[in-house]
Amino acid sequence: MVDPEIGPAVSCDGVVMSNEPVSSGLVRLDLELDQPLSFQPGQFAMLNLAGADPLVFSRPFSIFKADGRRMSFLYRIVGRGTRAMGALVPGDAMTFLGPLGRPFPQPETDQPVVLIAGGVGLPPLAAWLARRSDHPGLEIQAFFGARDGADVPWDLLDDRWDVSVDSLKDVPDGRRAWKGLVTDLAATSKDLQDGRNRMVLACGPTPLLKAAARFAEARGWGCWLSLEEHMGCGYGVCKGCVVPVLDPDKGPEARRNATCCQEGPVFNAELLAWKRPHRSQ
Amino acid sequence: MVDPEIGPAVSCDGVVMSNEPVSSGLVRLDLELDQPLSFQPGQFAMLNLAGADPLVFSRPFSIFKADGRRMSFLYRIVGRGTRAMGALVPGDAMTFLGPLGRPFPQPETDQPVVLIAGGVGLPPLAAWLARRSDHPGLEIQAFFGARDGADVPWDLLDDRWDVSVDSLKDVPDGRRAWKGLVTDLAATSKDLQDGRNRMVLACGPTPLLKAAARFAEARGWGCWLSLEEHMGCGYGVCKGCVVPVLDPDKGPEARRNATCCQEGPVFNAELLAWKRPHRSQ
Amino acid sequence: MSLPDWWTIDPNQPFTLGPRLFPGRIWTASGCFAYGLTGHDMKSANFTSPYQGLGAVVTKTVTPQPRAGNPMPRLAETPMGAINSIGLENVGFGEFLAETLPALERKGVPTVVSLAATRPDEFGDMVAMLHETAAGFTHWHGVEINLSCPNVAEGGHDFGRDPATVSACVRAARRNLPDRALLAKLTPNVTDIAELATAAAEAGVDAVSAINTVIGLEVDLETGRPVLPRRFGGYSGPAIRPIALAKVDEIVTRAGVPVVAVGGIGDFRDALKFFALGAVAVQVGTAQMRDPFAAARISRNLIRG
Amino acid sequence: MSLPDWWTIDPNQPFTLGPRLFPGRIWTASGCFAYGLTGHDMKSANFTSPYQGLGAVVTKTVTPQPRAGNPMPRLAETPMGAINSIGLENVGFGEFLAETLPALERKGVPTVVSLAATRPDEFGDMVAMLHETAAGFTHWHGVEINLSCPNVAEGGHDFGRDPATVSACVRAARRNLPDRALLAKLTPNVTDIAELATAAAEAGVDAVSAINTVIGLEVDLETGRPVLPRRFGGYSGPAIRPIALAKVDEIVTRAGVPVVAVGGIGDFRDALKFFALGAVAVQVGTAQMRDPFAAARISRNLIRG
Ligand SMILES: Cc1cc2nc3c(=O)[nH]c(=O)nc-3n(C[C@H](O)[C@H](O)[C@H](O)COP(=O)(O)OP(=O)(O)OC[C@H]3O[C@@H](n4cnc5c(N)ncnc54)[C@H](O)[C@@H]3O)c2cc1C
Ligand SMILES: Cc1cc2nc3c(=O)[nH]c(=O)nc-3n(C[C@H](O)[C@H](O)[C@H](O)COP(=O)(O)OP(=O)(O)OC[C@H]3O[C@@H](n4cnc5c(N)ncnc54)[C@H](O)[C@@H]3O)c2cc1C
Ligand SMILES: Cc1cc2nc3c(=O)[nH]c(=O)nc-3n(C[C@H](O)[C@H](O)[C@H](O)COP(=O)(O)O)c2cc1C
Ligand SMILES: Cc1cc2nc3c(=O)[nH]c(=O)nc-3n(C[C@H](O)[C@H](O)[C@H](O)COP(=O)(O)O)c2cc1C
Ligand code: FES
Ligand code: FES
Repeated sequence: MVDPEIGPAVSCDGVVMSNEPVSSGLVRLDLELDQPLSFQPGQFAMLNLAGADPLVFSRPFSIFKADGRRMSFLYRIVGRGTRAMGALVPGDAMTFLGPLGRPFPQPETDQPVVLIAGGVGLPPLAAWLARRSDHPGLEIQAFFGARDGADVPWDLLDDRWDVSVDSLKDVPDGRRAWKGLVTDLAATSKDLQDGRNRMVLACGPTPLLKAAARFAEARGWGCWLSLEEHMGCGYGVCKGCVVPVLDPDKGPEARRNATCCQEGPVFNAELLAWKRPHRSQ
Repeated sequence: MVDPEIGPAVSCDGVVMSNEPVSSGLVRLDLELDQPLSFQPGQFAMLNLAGADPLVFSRPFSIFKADGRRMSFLYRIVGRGTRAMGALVPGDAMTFLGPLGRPFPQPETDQPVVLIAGGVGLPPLAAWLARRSDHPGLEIQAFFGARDGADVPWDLLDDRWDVSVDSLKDVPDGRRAWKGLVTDLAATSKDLQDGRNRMVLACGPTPLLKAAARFAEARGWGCWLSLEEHMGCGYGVCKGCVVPVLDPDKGPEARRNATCCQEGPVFNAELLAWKRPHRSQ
Repeated sequence: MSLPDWWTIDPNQPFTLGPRLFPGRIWTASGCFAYGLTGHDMKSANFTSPYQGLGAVVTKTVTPQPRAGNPMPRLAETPMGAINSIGLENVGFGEFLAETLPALERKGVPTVVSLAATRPDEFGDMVAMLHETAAGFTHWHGVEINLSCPNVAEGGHDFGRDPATVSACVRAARRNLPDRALLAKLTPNVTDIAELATAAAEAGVDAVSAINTVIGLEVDLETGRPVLPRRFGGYSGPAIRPIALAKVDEIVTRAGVPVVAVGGIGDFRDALKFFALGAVAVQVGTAQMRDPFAAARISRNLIRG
Repeated sequence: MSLPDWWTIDPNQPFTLGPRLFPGRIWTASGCFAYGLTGHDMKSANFTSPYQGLGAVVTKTVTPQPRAGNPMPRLAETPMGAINSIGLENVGFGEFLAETLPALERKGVPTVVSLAATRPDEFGDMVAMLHETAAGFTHWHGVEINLSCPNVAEGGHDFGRDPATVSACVRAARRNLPDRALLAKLTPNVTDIAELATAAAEAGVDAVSAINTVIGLEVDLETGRPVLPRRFGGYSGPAIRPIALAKVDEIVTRAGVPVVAVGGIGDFRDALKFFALGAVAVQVGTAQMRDPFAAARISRNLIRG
């Protein structure tokens, strides 16, 4: 796998073009930025309300799509900031800083890839998948987990995605969903039993990431995870988002703090010091 | 003159029914309260944004009209709070506390009355005038001052109002405006030269109030003024809105603090200790 | 709107503070609800009155002599706070004792009398007169001595910052107040508020109230001058809540005296944060100015139902 | 967007602070713009870079040894402020001197180095090494000694609260810093900040920076526990601006030492309020975290014409 080139982040303004639910739990926000921007799947942007009283901290959101000046996000309303975002209407202004962070790697060979996304972990992996459509030879299995059928943005998922749900409620006619954890769906998938060495890319809540890492490790597969850490700045200046990682240069037991916003949010699962928690000084 | 009965103030919620400009500088806000309320002209309400982060202090606005649960205000956008109000759309929620304060008095005899309103001083006097329409014997002269022709809410003023403007700009066809201060318009009005003893009621910026008081005093007429003081609570608990008034019971030189929100906003001009400023302790 | 699992208290259950049983844990703060009488003119479809569910009204601070207070403007608003410089305008202890407190008793308002003075013996004298005159009152529950008003010119600035002064004032008041709760209201404008709380505890308070306003200043952009004629004022409201939480935590963990918490409480969630740290009751200040039913609403919302 | 009449300064006009000429009066604050290098990856259509119009970047505070900082979470947001408990995570003075400062010099970033230590002699030693190693640097303008970090466990809490300590640290640094500006960053968490400023002035600083964060606490409603593992953190952002204005005013009027103001500055209006009180320069902290161009924007908006 190779790390894609990442360019500078841009600070600019955006105007809300649309801000509509795509499922019971997900809202799609389309911004028109004041300049065209490209991104690498896995990168995120810091968004904020424009005007006299913005949120003290901007909020990180994975970039779902970009097309010229149009940039799209999928988000879930969870707290004060996303609640305020939910009230935005077309024409409202926002501030944007991005693209930020290191993206998911791109395979250089034809090593097959497994995508595991949970809830709002969908956008970066959907973006990754969309980017591979010009690369038809690559074998990709994509798994998406949601709360129930209503929580799944069916229209945004092409048929390459296998869907799992915590509860089988509200699955629309003509759609298929498996009941259980998305990592269990992947683990039981027949397509992954052929013994080939695969690459796992995952994004979602921490329990999902840990399960995905175990899933990959059990098979000896490489694994990249996009972490969700609380962020202050999103561009590496505050040290508010650190993740303890191994520091192999300094020895097998050595740990250091990596900034999730700059060295991540996508980390090689092998480097994460999850198992033995890092002690602060 | 008699003081009208004033009842208790009510704390309730309101929903914005409309919030539209009625002139270049004035916006009319119509709220539907969750209960019907009546008021006396000159009384005001404390309004605030509903939701998680209201303004720390509610803002005082004179009541312009009330009809069942519908209550109307006219306001000018001047700062943070009124700017936020300007962004409200039908369906938005507000909080309401009112009616508050002492209203303009009502004449008991047929003593003629002069109304002098400037800018956002219009609502209480327009309300007062509307309330007198069932009292046709009373002679009322009404003067309204605005910045220019565009600033005048022509459609809200019946033809009893004489209009003055600082600049003759933008006076619509078929409308009449006099260039100069509204108090000078009153002073030069032929209708007021008949030597009868009149009563002056005024509302507007402080310079207008002072001029109105001088105008009345020069003629030996009684005068009631609605003062605009910055307010914290609007219901008499914070002492943030005090106005020094004479305290004749305690002697000719005695002063005391009156709360503008509770003993006012309408004061008898004779009681105001404007000339010799009150010394704080 | 749901209450967290750890919350098990009924805020309307009477609780003991020193020698008194208070009818509840949600109070209004001094200076933000006048003398506690004005609320009777206020109506709401949701409450019988602003007093519904109130544990106590802490009166506006009363001084030995009447005070006219500071010049206007007395208030400045910031995006999440207020800065006031009222200057302790009040009717004076004489009129308060003769008229206000009896009226509160008649209306059945649970009352804590806030007192300020410049010398310990003045506190002692006022408390003695209260004790004498209001001995039979059933709704008068306590005295809060205000050791912390940053707005008063005559030395008030530094008055309550010295543990020895706190101690002397508390002792003087406690001596004459055998059967009502005695609270000391502490200033946050010190290096170590726990030290003041400890001094107050040792001198015999039943609880400390924390915090009074934080010294703040606002500038008028047009003129480049402070908005308030006295330059500084007392900063209150949501913006100071994290500071109040920190100060309350310091007192609870280091001074071991019951704390009545005040500072930026506007809704039941805010109140819960202070209870979580161990406050025994809370006071609602700036939010009560905005909404006469703020404390009543908090009280109701804290009842498990 | 219009500037008030009393504003006559050009923020991009060089000005003197002690032995140095600074290129401008709008700086970034320590800890909110890392070491001042990250900004080079940021673009905007309106600015050549985040450094446009900046008078100085104050680096993240550097300590004698590297520090891993505090456990996560390190940040809590309140409606108008932030509470941080980063715990002075930094690369350590050795790496800073060998790599970071030379990189800043190469990039031409006007730099003030923020230093923290637990003993006066450590300040003296670090400053001496800076003086030796970076003597020829043209963009290194000064040192800010951080006497006020409320997040550090080992006694840091009380460190800068004592005028004698302030004095000793300033003296130790000043002795070894003949030709760069020396600033002392003061804690607001004291009864009398002007006393600290006076001590710093007498010990030889060229200016004081005020204020560092205010001690604050936020509670997690679900658990009833403080959000930050260390309970307390440093409160910053718009909510503390009235407090910073008050503290700056106290220093300006009572201590007579130049003040570099910091606390809740997010736009040019906020900056003007501090200049109105007499600040010689301002620093942008929390707002710079939200927007890498915040300080550059303020600088531009303060230019007349
Ligand atoms: C790299 C990255 C990409 C993300 N992409 C998406 C996405 O595409 N769609 C989406 O819905 N969400 C995404 N999130 C999570 C999103 O940032 C949070 O849901 C959001 O910040 C919550 O803000 P709030 O004010 O509504 O919540 P509150 O809980 O009120 O926020 C309070 C504070 O906590 C922080 N915070 C709260 N929850 C999270 C969280 N899960 N992760 C990080 N910080 C949090 C907020 O930023 C804020 O500082 C992403 C997070 C990261 C780090
Ligand atoms: C009894 C009374 C009746 C009023 N009736 C009306 C009315 O009908 N229509 C109308 O447009 N305005 C009226 N006003 C003025 C109105 O209250 C202010 O314009 C409004 O508070 C400004 O708020 P802001 O946040 O936009 O301004 P800001 O200047 O940002 O407000 C900051 C603070 O100053 C106070 N303040 C600012 N200007 C005034 C002012 N002129 N009077 C009192 N307080 C002020 C605000 O309440 C707030 O506390 C009335 C004022 C009073 C006292
Ligand atoms: C307008 C106003 C007047 C106040 N007057 C007093 C007072 O007289 N005595 C006192 O002890 N505290 C007084 N306070 C302080 C409050 O009681 C309270 O301690 C402080 O405002 C913090 O709480 P809050 O954020 O809920 O307002 C006053 C506060 C305000 C805003
Ligand atoms: C995340 C964060 C980290 C900080 N780190 C430091 C630091 O290392 N050294 C220091 O002197 N101040 C530090 N500060 C304090 C700021 O420099 C500044 O004094 C304070 O935040 C008030 O300014 P503001 O409101 O503009 O942020 C930090 C502040 C924040 C928010
Ligand atoms: S969020 Fe500030 S360093 Fe990562
Ligand atoms: S505004 Fe509070 S007493 Fe009048």
